[in-house]
Amino acid sequence: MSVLVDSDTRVVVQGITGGEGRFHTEQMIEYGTNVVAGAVPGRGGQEVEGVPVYDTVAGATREEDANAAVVFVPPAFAADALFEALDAPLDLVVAITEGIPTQDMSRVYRRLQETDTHLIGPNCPGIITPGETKLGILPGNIFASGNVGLVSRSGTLTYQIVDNLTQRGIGQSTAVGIGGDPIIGTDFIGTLALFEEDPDTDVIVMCGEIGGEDEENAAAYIDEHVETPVVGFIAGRTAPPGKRMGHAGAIVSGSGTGTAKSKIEALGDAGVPVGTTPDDVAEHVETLL
Amino acid sequence: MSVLVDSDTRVVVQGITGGEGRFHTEQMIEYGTNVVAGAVPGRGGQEVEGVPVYDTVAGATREEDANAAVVFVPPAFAADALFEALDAPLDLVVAITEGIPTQDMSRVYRRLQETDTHLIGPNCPGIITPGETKLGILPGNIFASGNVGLVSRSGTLTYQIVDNLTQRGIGQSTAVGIGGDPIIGTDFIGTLALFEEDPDTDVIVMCGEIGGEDEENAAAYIDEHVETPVVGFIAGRTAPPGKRMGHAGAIVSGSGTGTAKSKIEALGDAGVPVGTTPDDVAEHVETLL
Amino acid sequence: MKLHEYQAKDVFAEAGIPTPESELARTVDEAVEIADDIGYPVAIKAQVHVGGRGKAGGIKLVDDSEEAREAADAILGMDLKGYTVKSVLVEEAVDFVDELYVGVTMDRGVGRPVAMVSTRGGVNIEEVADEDPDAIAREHIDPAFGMHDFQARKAVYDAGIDREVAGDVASILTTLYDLWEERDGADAEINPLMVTADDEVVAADAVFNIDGDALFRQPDLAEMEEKAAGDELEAKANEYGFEGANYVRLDGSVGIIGNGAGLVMTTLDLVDHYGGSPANFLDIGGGAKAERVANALDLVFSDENVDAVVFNIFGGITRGDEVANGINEALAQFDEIPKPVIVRLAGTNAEEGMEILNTDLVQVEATLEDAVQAAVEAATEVNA
Amino acid sequence: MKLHEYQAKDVFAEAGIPTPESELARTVDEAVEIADDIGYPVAIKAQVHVGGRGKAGGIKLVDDSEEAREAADAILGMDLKGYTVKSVLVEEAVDFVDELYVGVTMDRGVGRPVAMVSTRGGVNIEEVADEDPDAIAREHIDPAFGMHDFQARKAVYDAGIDREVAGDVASILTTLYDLWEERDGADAEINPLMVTADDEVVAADAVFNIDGDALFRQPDLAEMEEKAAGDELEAKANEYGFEGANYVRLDGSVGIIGNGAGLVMTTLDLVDHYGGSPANFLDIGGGAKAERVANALDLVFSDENVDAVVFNIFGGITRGDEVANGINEALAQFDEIPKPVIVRLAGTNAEEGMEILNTDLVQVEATLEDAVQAAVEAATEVNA
Repeated sequence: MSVLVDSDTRVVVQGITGGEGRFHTEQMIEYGTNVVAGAVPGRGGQEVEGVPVYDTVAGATREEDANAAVVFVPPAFAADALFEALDAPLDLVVAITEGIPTQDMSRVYRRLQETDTHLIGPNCPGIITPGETKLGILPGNIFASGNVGLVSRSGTLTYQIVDNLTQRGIGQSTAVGIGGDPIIGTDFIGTLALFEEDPDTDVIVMCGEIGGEDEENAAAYIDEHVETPVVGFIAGRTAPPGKRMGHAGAIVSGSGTGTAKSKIEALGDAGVPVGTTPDDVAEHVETLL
Repeated sequence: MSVLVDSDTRVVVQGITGGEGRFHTEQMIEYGTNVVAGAVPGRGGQEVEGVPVYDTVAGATREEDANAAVVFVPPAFAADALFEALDAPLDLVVAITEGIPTQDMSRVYRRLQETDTHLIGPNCPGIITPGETKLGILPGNIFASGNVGLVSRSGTLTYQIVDNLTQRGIGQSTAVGIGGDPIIGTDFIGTLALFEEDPDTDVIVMCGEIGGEDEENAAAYIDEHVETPVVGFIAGRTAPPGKRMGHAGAIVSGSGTGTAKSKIEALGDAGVPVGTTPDDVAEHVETLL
Repeated sequence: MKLHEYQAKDVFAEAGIPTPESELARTVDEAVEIADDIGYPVAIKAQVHVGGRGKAGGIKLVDDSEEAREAADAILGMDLKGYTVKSVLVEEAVDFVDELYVGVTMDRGVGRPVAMVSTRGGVNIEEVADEDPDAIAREHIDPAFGMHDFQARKAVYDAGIDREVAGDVASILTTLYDLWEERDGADAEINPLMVTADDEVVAADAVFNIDGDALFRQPDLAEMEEKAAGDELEAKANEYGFEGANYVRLDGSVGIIGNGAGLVMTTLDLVDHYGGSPANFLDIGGGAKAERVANALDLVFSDENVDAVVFNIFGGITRGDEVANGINEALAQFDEIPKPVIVRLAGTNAEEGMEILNTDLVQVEATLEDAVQAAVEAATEVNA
Repeated sequence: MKLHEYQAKDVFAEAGIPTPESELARTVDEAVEIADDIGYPVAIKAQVHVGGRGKAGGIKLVDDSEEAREAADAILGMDLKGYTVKSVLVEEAVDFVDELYVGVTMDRGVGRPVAMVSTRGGVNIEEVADEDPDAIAREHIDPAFGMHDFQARKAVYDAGIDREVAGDVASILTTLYDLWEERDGADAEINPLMVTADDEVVAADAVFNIDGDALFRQPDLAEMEEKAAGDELEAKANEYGFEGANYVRLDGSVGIIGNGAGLVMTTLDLVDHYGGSPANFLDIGGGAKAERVANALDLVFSDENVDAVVFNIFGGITRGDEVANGINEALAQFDEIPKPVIVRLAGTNAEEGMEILNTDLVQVEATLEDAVQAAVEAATEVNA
């Protein structure tokens, strides 16, 4: 089993005719993802990698029964594409796009609250159920099928940790990159809840970073609601206050909130061991399986 | 018993310092309504008819435990006053104001859907539970306590029919003027549902008029969900198509929808007798009690 | 409140919607001069607030100056469904291959705006809606967010608009919606939106009706309102502030004045019920003061079809004493009361009102039914 | 992206928020001339993007031309927390009786904007928020509707603003919110909002930070961006398109380049973990091509503190072959490689990348841990 996606997931790629959209559509199909349609205004009737393109997401869902979208639309048009996906409606929307204006995401998030759709991202690598399907840009070859659920705010750091797991022969049920932006769809708590419900996820790896209070909130949630063992990792232990590091959300504020220390302590208080290096995380997981 | 309001209802009057607000506050208090506060920006700390005025509705609910509002705010500021009342939050908001721009009401209605508040109006006479309380501008002296629930799109027509009932010795549980605007809060169906649940409402009078399809929809609802006997009345039998009569909603469109005939037939099909005159309505009710 | 075609086109064009070259003319000479300037063929179009102008002879296509003169001469001053044509729009004739429809209105059933697109432009869209509802793509708009760009595209592609012009039509629909929202539109329509052989789209007609309740914040549009549309009584009604829907003239003999639309409609229905025929609908509204009452009475007296007047007031906001004073005041101006007036007062301050009323001048009845019957009888007597 | 105080005040004033009379000066003479024109007392305020200017000596109140000259001379060219002051705002000194705070920002915790009002203006508002959170009235805004007027009033009355100025403060807050929304603000603040003895309110300071991701639709604000804030390396980073947060200089000796913020932060943490000290954070982002990689390497080489460089790429969007080509290109420019470079490639096209890499010029490691340890060792050797 897995969470959110499996081999039945029927994917429409928004922005399939762009460079990234085209490349990763090819990669997804190669991995086994069931990409049933593309959606690009004005490009209806074309084909990309053998996939039929529609002018609207509604057309793609109507004609091809798509139930999930991956969004590669450029930042200026991404919010509109997300509203379109939420309107379709779809069960799952994965927004890869980086650099969506924060106020646009605030409005998308507002609409999201009124739907039953899961939004992953934006500014995220996507979601993968190894051996079944991947929606996004994650490099499929590093993943292996197994029983560890992984949730991460970071993209490439996810790959790093997965790589450490796989190298030790530990496979993954589903890995979810929730994205590093200040406003995202499904967060740590939402993903933890899904893994907790999944009978085939035996250990959860939660990979956070400095900035905000999501990790602290997730720790409290774990303490109350999660039976499945969780192993944590927090990036940015050495980040100085006041300097934003890459992600718009990754900043230790002047008043001292959002530090790695606070997050690691919160996780510790919730009984979550926190690895000091990615491989240390994998080692912790190994002992729990 | 009654619906929505009774002697425990604690009322804040928005726009209490205006002419209408002041006059009807006096009238409401005289009737026995528990007017606990007024709300007018910049007038906090004043008193009107012995009622303390607050700058914000939030202040009035916090300090005086108000759970319902009556809104006499002029059209240009009415939508903002309604958003404020919905935000407070309150259980019931009665909007008397006439002439609120339709697009403003569309936005208020949008917000209303996300709340648990009942909005009565706008452009309505209000709501009364005879002998207990009235919120609005209805002339209290024509009402009598009893077991007939009344719901009406019209103001003065409501008074007329109530007068015919009272003259025949038939009292009312609660009378609700839902308002004649194109976009209103609680509609026929919402009010019928409340009366159906009320053990002390034995007969319902539903008073409609030309325009829109609310009466037809209500007829279908009655057919499916309402056990309590209903007597109907429809104003505008003689109205020619294409001429709007007073209420923004009261128009028989060129394509023939919204006619009195269609409404009377729909009610008839749902087993609802429709009176030809207000007194005929009262006579029908008399036979049902 | 309705804008004329030329006014709506000005507003649309300013917002970037393509419109044909055109200019307003109030005289035949002006019309010919403008037509000559634009170059033939041109359309000469009556500017009146009535539907179906074309069928009624209010639009003519002309090929030279002589035809232009004839057409302008025929249309200017003509009577179109009771309205005198005072101006014509002289407009470049568009050579089209397709006629589309785009519109925005409020769907009161769901309390939300709806944007509409159809390939069936150039005909009465209400008929299309009745006969073939699927021919119109409808997209409901969340009024909190406004129209998303994708919704314009969705409506356009769902309607089956040709790919070549889909982008332009979507962009016009977006502009139309934004205008509708910013300018407090009630209905905004382009019908037809013409498509030319080289895939250009042009708004060949334009409808823009504004929410009368929102004119306070649209002062420039309010100024465009053309009151006194032709009928002398309607002009008088406007002057007295019985705007549009509050005074509606009908063709019977019993003048009807009341407070509240539902009650006045019911009074009309009762006049009919008792064998009479209503001369008008006149709602003096809530909280009317004496002067307004007097004005109402003067307005109804001015209608030569009226043989008797019934006054039906049930006071909530409106107070019986104010009404009674108004009636007394209005009637005091006459040496002899021109037409019998039957009054029925109930509700707030009704008793005080009854006492104030001068029963030498009016007949007072206690119930609605009695009042209406008395008025019908009085009118019948006059006609007997 | 941060606006300077004078830029923010221009934007605020244009929207109707009252600001004191002021003008920007880039020389001492200009400053004195402006001060003379305005009339004394005036404030001379350094225009640099650092907090706590006042405490650091960047703001001086002066009473005559001589003092103005002294102050301008002292401030212009001074170093404020690493930034050189290039201009000063010369501003009418406001005679105030009260200092308030109003601000708008995004509350990422709830994904909604929040408007804030406090009577505790004129001090560091973050300290107020920590010590006495109830002293700040907060009103969350529904981004679909924008701020309702009642919310501005509610925030103002909840904060306990005096009745005499409550209306004006609410109206300023509304304007500030609308600006924040229309201009894609990240943070908008007026601190202090001064209240004068005759109940006028004036924005005595102004902060307006813009969402960098939204600059594409705010071209006039984007033009106000002052790049190359002083540090030569940051200037170079900007020039190479490693905007703001993608390059952060630190004070260690191990240069760090990677793709993805989390991975780069982790690399920093590992450098520290293995006893080294990071010289910088440099995220080349997703899908970087060869040129960008070469630029990154050049940038880190330019930092004289750097003794060794670790390159850590885990490809998703980024392809290992592109990175390898970039590294080869960058190193090909040197006769001798200035500083040891340790490379670790994984993920998309990592094998192709490994094959492309010129191992004469770089040291290749298979795991992150090995790469970081090698870099720490290399840096230590240089320093040994």
